[in-house]
Formats: sequence, structure tokens, C-alpha cells
Amino acid sequence: MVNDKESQKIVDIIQNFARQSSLFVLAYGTGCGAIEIPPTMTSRYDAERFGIRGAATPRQADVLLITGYLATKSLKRVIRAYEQMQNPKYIIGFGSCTINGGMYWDSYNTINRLDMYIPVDVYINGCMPRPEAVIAGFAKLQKLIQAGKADGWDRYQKNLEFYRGNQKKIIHNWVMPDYNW
Amino acid sequence: MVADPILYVALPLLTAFLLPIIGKINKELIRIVPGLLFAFLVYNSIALFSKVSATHTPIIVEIAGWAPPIGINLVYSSFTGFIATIISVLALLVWAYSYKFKKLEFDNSLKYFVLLMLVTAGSIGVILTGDLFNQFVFLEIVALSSYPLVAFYRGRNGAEASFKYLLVGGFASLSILLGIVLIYSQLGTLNMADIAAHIDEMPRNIKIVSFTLLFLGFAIEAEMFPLNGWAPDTYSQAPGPIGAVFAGMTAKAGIYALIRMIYTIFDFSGAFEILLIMGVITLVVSEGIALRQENLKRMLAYSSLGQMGLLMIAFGINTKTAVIAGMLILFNHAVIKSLLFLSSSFLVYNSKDKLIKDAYGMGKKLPLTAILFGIGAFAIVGLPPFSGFWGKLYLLMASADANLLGLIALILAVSVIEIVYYFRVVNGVYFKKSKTEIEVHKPRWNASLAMIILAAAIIVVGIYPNIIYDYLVNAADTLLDKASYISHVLPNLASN
Amino acid sequence: MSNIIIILAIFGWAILTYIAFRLNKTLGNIFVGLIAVALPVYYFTYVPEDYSFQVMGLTLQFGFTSFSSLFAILVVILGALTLLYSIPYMNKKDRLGWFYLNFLFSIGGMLGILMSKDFVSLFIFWEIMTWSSYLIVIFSGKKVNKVGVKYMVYSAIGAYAMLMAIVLINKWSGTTNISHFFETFADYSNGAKILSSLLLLTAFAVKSALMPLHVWAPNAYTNSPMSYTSLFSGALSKMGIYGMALVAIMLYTNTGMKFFGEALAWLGAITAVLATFWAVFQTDIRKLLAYSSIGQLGYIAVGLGIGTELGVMAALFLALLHGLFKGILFMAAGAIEYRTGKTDFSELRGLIWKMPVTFFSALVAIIALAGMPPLSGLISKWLIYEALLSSEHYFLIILIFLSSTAAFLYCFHFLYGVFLGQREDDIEDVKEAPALMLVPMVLMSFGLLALGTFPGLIFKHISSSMSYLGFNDVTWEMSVLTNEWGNKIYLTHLNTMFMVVFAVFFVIITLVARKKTRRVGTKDIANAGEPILAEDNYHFSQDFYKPFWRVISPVMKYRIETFYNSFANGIGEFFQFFRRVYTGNGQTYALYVVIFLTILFIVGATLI
Amino acid sequence: MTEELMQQILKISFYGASLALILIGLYGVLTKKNLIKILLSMAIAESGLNLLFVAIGYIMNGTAPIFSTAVLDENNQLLETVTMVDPIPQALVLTAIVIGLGVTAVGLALVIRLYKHHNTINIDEIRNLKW
Amino acid sequence: MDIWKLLLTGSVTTVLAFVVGMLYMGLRRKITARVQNRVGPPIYQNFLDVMKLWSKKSSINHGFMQHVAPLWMIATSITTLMFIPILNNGSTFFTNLTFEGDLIMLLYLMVVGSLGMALGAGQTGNPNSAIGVTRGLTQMVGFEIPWVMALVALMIQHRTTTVAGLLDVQVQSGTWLMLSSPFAFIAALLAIPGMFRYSPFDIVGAPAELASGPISEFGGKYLGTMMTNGAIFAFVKLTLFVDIFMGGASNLGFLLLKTFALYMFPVLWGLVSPRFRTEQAVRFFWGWPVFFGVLGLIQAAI
Repeated sequence: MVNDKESQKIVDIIQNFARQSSLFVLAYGTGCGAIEIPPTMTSRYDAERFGIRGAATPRQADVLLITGYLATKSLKRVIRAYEQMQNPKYIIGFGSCTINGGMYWDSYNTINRLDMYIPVDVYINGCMPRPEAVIAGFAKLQKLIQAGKADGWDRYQKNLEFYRGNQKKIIHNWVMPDYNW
Repeated sequence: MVADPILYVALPLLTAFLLPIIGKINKELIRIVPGLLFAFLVYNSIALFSKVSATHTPIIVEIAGWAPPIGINLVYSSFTGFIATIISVLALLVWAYSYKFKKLEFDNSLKYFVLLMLVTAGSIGVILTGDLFNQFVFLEIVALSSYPLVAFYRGRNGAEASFKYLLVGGFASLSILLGIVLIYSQLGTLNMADIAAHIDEMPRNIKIVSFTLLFLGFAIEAEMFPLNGWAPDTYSQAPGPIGAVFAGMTAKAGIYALIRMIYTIFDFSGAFEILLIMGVITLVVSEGIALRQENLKRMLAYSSLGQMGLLMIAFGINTKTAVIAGMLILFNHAVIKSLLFLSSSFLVYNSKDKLIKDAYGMGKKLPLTAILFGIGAFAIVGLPPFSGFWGKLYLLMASADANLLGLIALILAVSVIEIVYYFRVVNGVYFKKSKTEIEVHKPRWNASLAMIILAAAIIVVGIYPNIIYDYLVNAADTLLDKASYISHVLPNLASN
Repeated sequence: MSNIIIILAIFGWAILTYIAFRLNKTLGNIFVGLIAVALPVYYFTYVPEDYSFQVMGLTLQFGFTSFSSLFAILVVILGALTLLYSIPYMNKKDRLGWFYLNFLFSIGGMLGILMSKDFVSLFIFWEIMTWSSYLIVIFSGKKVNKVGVKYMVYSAIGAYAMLMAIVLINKWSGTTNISHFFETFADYSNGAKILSSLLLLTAFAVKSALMPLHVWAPNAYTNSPMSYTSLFSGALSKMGIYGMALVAIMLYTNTGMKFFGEALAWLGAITAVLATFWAVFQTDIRKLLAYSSIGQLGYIAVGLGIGTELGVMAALFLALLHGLFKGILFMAAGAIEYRTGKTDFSELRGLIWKMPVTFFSALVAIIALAGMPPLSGLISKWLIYEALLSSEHYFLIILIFLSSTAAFLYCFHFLYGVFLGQREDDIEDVKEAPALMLVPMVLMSFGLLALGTFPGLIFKHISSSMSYLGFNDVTWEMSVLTNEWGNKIYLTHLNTMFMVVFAVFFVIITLVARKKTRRVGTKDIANAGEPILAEDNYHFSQDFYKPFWRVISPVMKYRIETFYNSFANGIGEFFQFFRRVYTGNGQTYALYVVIFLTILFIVGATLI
Repeated sequence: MTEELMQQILKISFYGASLALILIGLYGVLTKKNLIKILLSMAIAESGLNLLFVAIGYIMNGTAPIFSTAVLDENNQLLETVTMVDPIPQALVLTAIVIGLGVTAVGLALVIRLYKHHNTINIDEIRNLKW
Repeated sequence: MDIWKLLLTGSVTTVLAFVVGMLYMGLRRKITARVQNRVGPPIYQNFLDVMKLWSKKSSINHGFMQHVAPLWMIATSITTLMFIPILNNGSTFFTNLTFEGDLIMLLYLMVVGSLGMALGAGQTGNPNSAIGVTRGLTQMVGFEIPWVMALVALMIQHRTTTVAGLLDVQVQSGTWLMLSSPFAFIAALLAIPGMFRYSPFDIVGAPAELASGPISEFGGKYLGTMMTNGAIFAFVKLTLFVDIFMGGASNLGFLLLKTFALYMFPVLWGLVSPRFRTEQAVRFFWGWPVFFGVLGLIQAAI
């Protein structure tokens, strides 16, 4: 039955529906974008309507939210948190800084392109993006999940060497355990 | 071979005087002859004691053929015989222990053995004699030979202890003699049985005065608090084996004299209470003081005083059970305390101050001695299956029969104190590390044998006390039956 | 004759073992193994026969009663298992002969206590047991005075209380026969009743570490080798329970002196609560288990104190059970100590990876201790609560519940602190304990499991032994518990249900995403993205229950131990002062003589 | 009458003297600090005691208690009886004196030893062994 | 005892408990949202969460104990559920094992899950987990006391130790025990928030301090199992309380009504309270609740 493609498809649809309507967010408050998370979650914009709620630890989380510029020092933590999340897992890049470095484009200690290091599923641009934009980003992610296209976790595994190479360029003293699946 | 109570006294005295002459023949004989003598005394005891306990009648010896009350007599009953046996066996063991004892230099061993024989003769004499003045003389023999023994090592402290003993002992002899004089002035007789038979004829005042004086004198010898200031000093300064002699012989002689006076000679019922109360005070004070002693020998000495307190309590209760308990404690004290003194003197053999901490770490260096000391400690606090337990049990049973609940609690509380200080020492001997390096002196085989025999006696009696129980009952009966004592000593008086 | 022979044989064998160890270590170990096997075999096959003889005018009588044979089973089984366990555990140590000599002497002493039919022989064996256990407590040579002498002193206080009771009983009833004493107890005067029972109770309370007299226990349990502590806490302390059961039931319940029973129950409950609280804050596994033992013995005292049928049942069942699970736990602690050399929580962690069998034995024991289904602990707890409920002890039950809830705290502390948590590299060399150490633990774990579902196996014995105490011989079903109000628990249903659901979900959870389920190291944790370096360890071991300590510290500040110590010091100081009587001046002594003479004159003239 | 009175006076004076000696001895033992003086006091007390003992046995006009040939008449009847003092106290006193002598001798020997070690014979300063 | 019937009714009861518990938790989220002037998630949101967690493609554990911890909990919950009467009308359908256990056993059965959880949390090696467990155990010492006081009062007063027995008492007399034994009821009621670990007693999970405490290393199917268990266990606790104090329910409608009303108490309290510290929580439980518990015991004794 499992091998049956049709039924597998149905199962996939149901599972993807569950995935997209229940997003546990690990908000990684790296930069100024963290200030936009509280209004998004609380009464004014109430992201919980869409099943989006905070998760306390990476183990329970589905979405890693990189809120703003990522210092090279923080990259290690982000990678660590990302690798501890359970598949399937998604990353939302938050603000211009994650796309091209933004106003920190020439800073010596800020990375410019986030998706060189970890697979980003959705970018939300703006400096900073308003909560409306954040919710729009989540909606986009939900659509991708439902369509089965939010496959950053898969890419990460398949292109691990590429990502590792990039990561190790930034992080010189690499003391982290290997990604073990 | 002959066996006669007179030999107990006569032979050691004779040998003591002959020993210097014998020594001229062969110096080795100085050490051997006392052993032969003590062996003979043991044989004498066994022969006589089996006879007495078979017939249940005491053996009365009239010295020089003069019948009492005029002549001096020796009474070998199952009570006196029991103590005499203990003393003679102890004397033999002390001899075995002291044979080639390193600290007794060859020249000194003559003096030592002479004094030892005199003490033995004196102690047994005190116990066997039926004459009050004779008892005084024997006590003085004991005392006079004890003084040099205490100061035997010629150190400053030995002399000091000896002098204190002499001072207080002088009081004792004065007091006893005065008491005897008073009795003689009233009754004109010195025979105990005779005095006992005629004690009613004495005026009450003089009776009280003479009783008090005799009580004081004997109590000093029996180490009653507060008259025992000399005792810890002498115990701690005398040579090792002499501690055993003091605990096992001289103290026994003192307590015997006290008991005989209270039980047989006088008819004061209050005397028992005084003995009881003083026993309690002696027990509590001595054991309490022993609690924080730093000197091993002094600790054993205070413990010994405590045991004497127990003895006084036992004989102060004045029931048959109590007397049996007293006899048991007497036996235990003689055996166990001797073992403790004998073994402890090897534990602190080369130590100057005989401190407890000098004995630390001896468990490894002197395993046999240490275990014997441990057995002694276990036995003296009354743990079964060692013999100390039965004495304590019987004493408690006697106290219970006499409705002395507080006394039971007190004795037991004191036993707890005993446990504390004895077990500290045993633990220290086995587990603490010695801070100072003291050269170890191993006991010779004969010394070990003496101690092992004592330990074996403790264990055997502890496991199977029935082997002495019948003798104890006989002894108790004998002591309590005043009338039969008088009638045996003075058959004429009874027929009148 | 065969009764006393078993004890003499043990004593004799002890001496032989000692000699064997002096000759050759292997020979000695063979001797130990032989007695460990022979003891249960002989005990369960021989035909009991009474024996008596006269010593010192006292009659000593021996013979098992149905009640004491219940405890004898525990002693024999636990004794044999701890002996087996000792062989590898003690193998590295010196003076083994001495150790086993005392070990066997204490086993013999315990059996002697159980077969004594009169107080004097009871006392003799009691003391033999005490000093042999004392010698093992100080066996390690550490803290000999602080711990050993303290143990001996408290034991002596207890034993001497018993001795006092014995001589009083001997005086009142003319015999020291135990059953005669109980039969005639009703005829005693009130003072005699109170005095004798108080004394006996004190005696037994010391051994079973009831609250004001428990001070020796934690240190003594900690200081002796763990293989002996299993026996110490599991069986030796039960001798106190044995005596207490006799006293409590025979005296208080049967003669209507319920007040004492109540007092005993309250003492037991307070013991249970306070000891459990103390156990919660221990940082040494041995100490934790020691306090836990005290707490468990408190429960037993509660059961005995209320004295109803269920209560006594609970007490006896728990007494046996405690022997099993505390035996396992102390053995586990010993195994840990044997392999790592550490016993402090701050130094231990993650041993489940290296010692899984030990862990699962300990887990079984802990579940039983905590009273959770599906193990036998639940039954003992249930019996106690039902007994308290049906005898309407409103507040005792709350205390007991408080204690047993707080017990979860230390249960978790033990399991987590030792076996769980982050692994450290320093345990890489640690191996599972030797097989001979595991076998006793595993055997006892199976015992606990079996009793958890089929308590009827042992209820049969308990209820027949309770008929000796004067209760009706109630037949209990194999796995159904019934309380006095007719409410029932079907243990088979409960346990099967639990197991089945557990198994079903185990299959489900294991199969779902089976291939993608990975096991990662304990340092791979969600730590705010921060990787844990090899030299770091985030194991939680300090101030484990700090908040709880903040809550209850006002109560815990006051310790009876402080009072005892100052009392003992006071005695010492008093006599230290008194020592000055012996001034060392001969003249003073002469003065004493004169003063004494004067006083004697006065006393003599007035009194005589 | 006078004889009886004499006897009473004599007895009282004997007793009084011996008691005084004993008390003097006691006083000396308890107050003197010199070891030799203490020993001497003890000897004095002992003498007093011996005196008392003899005095008790003394009978007025008695002769020494020595057996001599009896004075008999022709019928072998005792012709006259001679009053003897009680012999036993005298015998005992002899023993007591010997004992006292021994004690004093040992005591003096000890004093010499003590002086050698302590360089003093003040009893207050010889207190090494205490408590 | 018909094993097949038990299998059937047991499954139905379990599913019922799961659904009701999930819906209650969804309602709680909804109500919370409304109180906070939000729209809130749909009430079936928790089903979606559980489904998502079960459909995770990978999950990790740190060892065997962590692997079995969630199912240890759920086994406990379901076993407990089997021993609790769902309805009081004597219908045989929901009987399960009701008459084969009693309250004392239930009290202990209910903490077995906590032990499994504690062991699993302990094995993860996350210090937050262990801290959370110690907090939870400490808190348990707090709230169990008034809770047990209330139960003891009722059990002794009515001379039965079974839930069914207490239900019978209420059915016979027609009054709920919360009315006849008000003090015991208040004590037990005050203990309820502690059992549910909602604010102000959410010290175990305490997201801002401990990163969700014991469960911080659980994800995927393990977390899903735990959420399932949470739903069932909430139902168990509510039903037990309703059975004991509120006369049970004669049909499922009443059951839902009563349990929901009861459930609102910790939920609404939680909405308006900040978090206690651990020692404050214990002191709270040992304050007024114990006082009322003592009053309840006195009432029962009289």
C-alpha cells in the first residue's frame, strides 16, 4: 500500500496540509528584525490564526526565522540550530540583510548571502519588513509546503558539501559535531 | 602431693626469703623457682577447691595447733577458695608473662619475683585468714611489697606514685589498726568468728567507731572513691604486669576484707547501703573520668576503679543473686583487666608517657596483642559472648530483684560511656596512624601464652558459663550464711 | 537440636573461612561461595526442631516460630545473595577473612535472634549481631570514631534498654520466655506495662532507625562496604522491625494500650517524612539510600503502630520488599563504586551507557520503592494507605503521602544523577559490573517483578505468620487485593493493561519513521545553538532541589543530632571538670580520707 | 579507792596521750609540706596508736606476761596468782611497730628518690601525676 | 471478563478521551486568544499539530529511555483511563476496568507517566530538562497534599476507596460531594491548576527560562505522542475530578459540560496570572489549599 503511488500522493497531501497549517517557529533574533516578531504574534496581527506559534527549542520547531543581518559569529549558532531541527524544516530569511547584506553589505563581520550557507525557502525583503509582510511570507511558505516545493532541508542534505565548504570559509575554528543524518 | 591452705601463705613467704640464697646457686633459678611455686599454688588451689566444693564444708586450719579464738586460723571455704584460686592462677600467669620480660633487668628480677611472691602471699593471706589482726598484717605485707613495685622502674613518677600510695596506705593501716584496737578493747578477741558471735556485746558507740575505722581502712585498699587518688598513679606507673597484679590481687584483697567485715563481722544493715552508694559514686566518677583520658594506663586504671565500684554495688545489694553477680564481676575483673593491662603494656611498651596515641597503628605491628586487647575491651564492656556479659546481666538481675530501677539505668548508662572510651582506643590501635615513630617490642611466646590463656578463659566462660556457675552459687551461699561460718570456725561456741 | 546447629555451623564456618582466607584468597572465596549456596539450601530443607538448655540458672530456648521464619527467609536469601555479591566486590580489599568472619557472624546473629524463644538468648545474639556489624562498619578504617563509635553507642543504648527490660521482665514473671511474657502481659501493673514496653520499643527502634534514634544510621550505612550495607539495611534493620512487631502487636494491640501504637505510628510517620526530606538533599548516593532506608523503615513502623490486620500486613510485606529493593539499590551503588570509585553525584553521570544491567535493576528497584505500578511497591503502599484509611488515621495518611511523594524526588535524583545526564569521557573505561555482582541484583529484580503481579506468593507466608501474632489466618488471593471495605484491585488486569498498551505503543513508535530515527550523543542538545565542546559538561548536579530546600529549610534547620552531640559534650565536660578532684597532691588525698572519715562518722552515727 | 582512782587517771592519761599523739600525727600529715615531716608525723601517729593498744592491754600492777615457773604448794595447788598484763596487745604492738618501721623505711627511701629527681621535698611541687 | 469487549470499549474510550482532550486544548487556545483580543487558531489546530509531528520525516533520540518515555506516559494515561468511570448511569459500555481498581492505585498510576517522562528527559542530557523535572517533582509534592487530603476526607467519610463507590454515593444521595463536602472540594479545586501545569504553575515548561523544560529535546513523533498523551491525560484528570466531586455524568453531554466547566477554572486562572517561582508554588499549595484540606478532614472526622 505504501508503495502505491496514488495512495502515497494522498498521504502526501494530507501530511503537507498538516505541515503547512502548523508551523512552529524558532525565531532566531539575530538582528533588528526580532522586534517585528512580537507584533506579529500578538493581538494586532495574531499569526496564531494560521497555526503559527513559537517553539522553544529547535527539536520542536519547523521554521527557522533568521531575523535580520547575520554576524559571522552568529552563523555557527544558526547552523547548529538548523541542523538540530527535525525534517522537514524550513528557513525564512527576514529582511534585506539576509538577501544581500543590506546596509551591512561591506561589513567585515556580516555575511552577505544567507543561502550560501543554509538553504532558505522564503525571503521576506524590507528593512525591516512589517508584520503584514512577515505574514505574507509565511503564507508563501505555506503554499510552497502544500505544493511540496519547500524542500530546503532536502537540498541541504544533498548539497551538504557545498554548504559545508561555504560555512567553513566563514567559521575558521570548526568544532561542531558533524551533521549526522 | 600435699595440699593445705597454710601452704598458700607459708610457701611463698619461705621462698621469698630463700630466693636470694637460691640465686647464689644458679641465677636462672631466680626466675624458675617462683614459677614452680606459683604452679604449686595453682595445684594447691585446684586440689583444695575441688575438695571444698565436693563437701560443701570449709577447711579450717589452726596454725600452731591453737584452736580459735585463741589461735590464728585460716578458713578455706568455697567463697575464699574461689578468690584464692583466681589469685593463684593469676600469679602463675603474671609469672609466665614476666619471665624474661625485657624491662626487668636480670639483677632486678630477683627483687621483682620476691615482691611478686610477697604480694601473692599477702593477698591470699588476707583472703584466707580468720583473724582480724592477721588480716591487717597481710594487708600490710601487700602494701609494703606494693610500694617498691610501683617505684620499680626508678623513674621520678614511679616514686611519686609510690609515695602517694604510701601516704594514703599509711592512713589505711592506722585506721584499721585503731579499729582493731577498739574491738579488742571491748571483746578481747581478734578472731572474726568470735567477734561476729559477740558483736552484740559491744557498746553501740564504739561499735560504730570501730566499724567506721575498719570500713575506711579497707575501703582505701578497695579503691573506693574518694579514697582512691593513689590508684590511677600506681596503676599507670607500675611495670606492665604489676597493673594486672593490682587489679587482680591487691584490689581483690581490699574488697574481700571489706566484704568480710560487712557481711560477717558486723551486723549493720546500713553498711550495705553505704557500700552500695559509695559503689555507685565510685562507678560513675571513675568511668566518667576515664572518658577523656589521654594516658592508656590511666584510662585502664580508672576503668578498673569503675569495676571496683561495680563490685561494691554487687556486694552492697546483699542478695544471693547479687553476690553471684559480685563473684562473677570479681572473676571478670581479675581476668579481663589483667588481660587488658598485660596486653596494653606491649602496645605502649617503648612509649615514655604511655599515651593512647602512642598505641596507634599497633594493630598492624602487633596483631596478636592488639586482638587480645580488643577481646579484653569487648569483654569488659559486657558484650556477649564474652564473660563480662554474664556479670553485668546478673548484676542487673540482682538490682531488679532489689527494685533498684535507677541503679539499672545508671549501670547501663555507665556501660555506654565505657563503650565510648574503650572502642576509641581499639579503633585507634587498628586504624589510626601513629604520628611518632616508636620502636615496637614484640611479646615473647610465654607472655603471649599468658595473655592467650586469659583470653581463652574469657571466651570459654562467656560461651559456657555453666562451668563456674555451681561454684559461684556455693560461694554465694557460703558468704551469706554467717551462722555456718561461725559454727565452722568455732564448733564449741555453737554447741554451747 | 538442629535449630541451634545451623547457627553454630555458621559461626564455625565463619572461623573456617577466616582461616581459609589466611591461607589463600581463592580458597577463602570458595568457602564464601559454598556457604552462600548452602545456607538457603539447608534452611529450606531442614526440619525445625526446638531446643533448650540451662545457662547460669536461666533457660535458653530456641526454635523458629511461624512469625520469625518469615524474617528468616529474608535473612537467608539476602544473606546468600550479598555473600555472592561480596566475592567480586571485596576481592581487591585486604583483610577479607576478617570481613567475612564478621559478615557470617552477623548473619548467624540474625538467625539466632529469630530463633530465640527467650529474651536472654535474643539479647546475646542481638549483641553478636551488633558488634559484628560494628566491626564491618569500621572495616574500611575511615571515620572509625565518628561513625563507628557512634553506631556502637546508639546500638548500646538500644541494647541496654532491652537488657533493662529483660531483667525487669525476669523479675516480674520469673522467666525470660518471650511468649510467656506476652501471655502474662495483661496481668502486669500499668507502670510495668509502660516501662517494659517503652524499653523494648526503644531497643528495637534503635536498630530500625526510628526518628529520634536514627542518628547513627546514615553514616553507618555509608561507611560499611556496600555489599554489607545491602544486608545491613535490608535484613539487619529488620531485626528491629521484628522485635517491634512483636512488641507493638502483642502488647499494644492485644492488650488495648492503643496509645503506644499511635505514638509509634506517629513516630514512624515523622521519621518517614523527615528522612525522606533529608534523602532528597543528599549529594552522595550511599547517603541518599541510607536516608531512604530510614524513611522506609518509618513506613513499616506506621504499619505496625496502627496494628490493624492490613497495617501489619503492610508492614511485613514492606519489610520483605524493602529488603529486596534496598538490597538491589545498595548493590547497584556498590557496583558503581566498584567500577568508578566514585559515589558523589557531582562526579557521576551517564552510566546507563556503560552499565545497562545495573541501571535496569536499579530502575526496577526504584519503581518498587516509589510504589508505582506495575511493581510490588504499589502493593505495600496500597496496604498501608488502606490500613490507615480503614482505621481512620486522617493526618497520618497525609504525612505518609507527603513522604512517599517526596520520595519521587530522591528516586529521580538517584537515577538521573548516576545513570542519566550527559556522558563524560571519563566513563569511557568503565565496564559493566562483574557477572557475580549482577546475578543477585537481577534475581532480586525478578523477585520484585513477580511479587508485583502475584503478591499472593508471599501473602501466604505473611498471613500464616500473622496468625502467630493473633490475627485471623486470612487467605489472600494470588493477585487480588481487597481492603476492609470490600474494594478490590485486580493486579493482573492492571499490570497486563499497562504492559499491553506499553507494548502496542512501543511497536508503533518504533516503527514510525523507523529508518529516519537516529540516536545522537548526549552532548548534541538544543543549547541555543551553541555547540558543547568536549571539555564542557552541562550535567545538572549542583543544588539539585534548591527550590524545595528553600521551602522546607525552616523545618530542616533543627537537627536532633546537634542536641545529642551537645549532650555528649556536656557529659564529657562535666567529668573533665570532675577530674580535678584528683589533684595529684598526696596530701589532698590524705585530706579526702579524713573528710570521708568524718562524713562516715556522721552518717554512721545517725543512720546505722 | 586510791588505787582505782589511780587506775582511772592512768588510763585516761594513757588514752589522752595516745589520742593526742595520733591527732598530732594527723595534723602533721595534713599540713606539713615537707615529705620527711609528713613521714615523721605518720610515725608519731603510729606511736600513739601503739601506745593506745598497749594501754588497753595494761592491767594495774600486772607483771610482764611471761610464763615463769609456777609457785606451787605441796599439793600441787597454785599458791599465788600473779596478775599479768594482757599479752596479746603487746605481741601485736610488736608486729605493728615492725610494720610501721618498714613503712617509714620505704617512705624515706622514696623521699630520697624523689629528692633526686625533683630536687625538692615539698609535696606541693611533686605533682606530675594528676587528673 | 470479555477481552474483546474491553478491547472495543477501551479503544472507543481512548479515542473519545483523545478527541475531547484535543478539543479542550484547542478551546483553551481559542479562549486565550479571545481574552487577549486575538482571533486565535481554529479549535482543531491541535489535531493539525499532532498530525504534523507524526508526519515528521526524521526524529532523534538520545537513548533508549528517551525512546520509551513518551509511550511510557501514554501507556499510563490509557491504563488510568480504563480505571475511571466515564458515566454514572450504570451503562456497561464505558465500564472498562472501572471496578478493578481504586483511588489509591490511581493516585500512584497517575505518577508513573511522570517517572517515564523524567527518565526520558534525564537521558537527553539537556540540563534544562533535568531542571524542569526537579521543578515538576517539587511542585508535585506541593499540590498532591491538598488533593490527597480532599480524597482521604471523602474516602473515609464514605467508607469506600473506589471512584465508582464515590459515584454511587452521589447518585444515591442525589447531592454532589462538592456540596456536601465543600472544604475538601475547595482544597482539591485549588490543586487542579497545579496538576494541569497551566500558569501560574507552568514552572516545569517555563518557556522563557527552561526552553520548555523536560520536553526540550523531544521532537517529531516523540513530541506528537506526548501531545496525544496530554490530551488523554487532561481528560482523565477532568473526568476523575468530575466523578469524585461533581456527581459524574449520566450521558456524554453532561460529561462534556461538567468537565469543560471544570477545565475553565485552571485555564481562566492561568490567563490572568504570571508565573510563580517553584518555592512560591509549593508555599501556595501548602497554604490555603492545605488549610481547606484540613477543614475537609475535620469535617469528615466529625
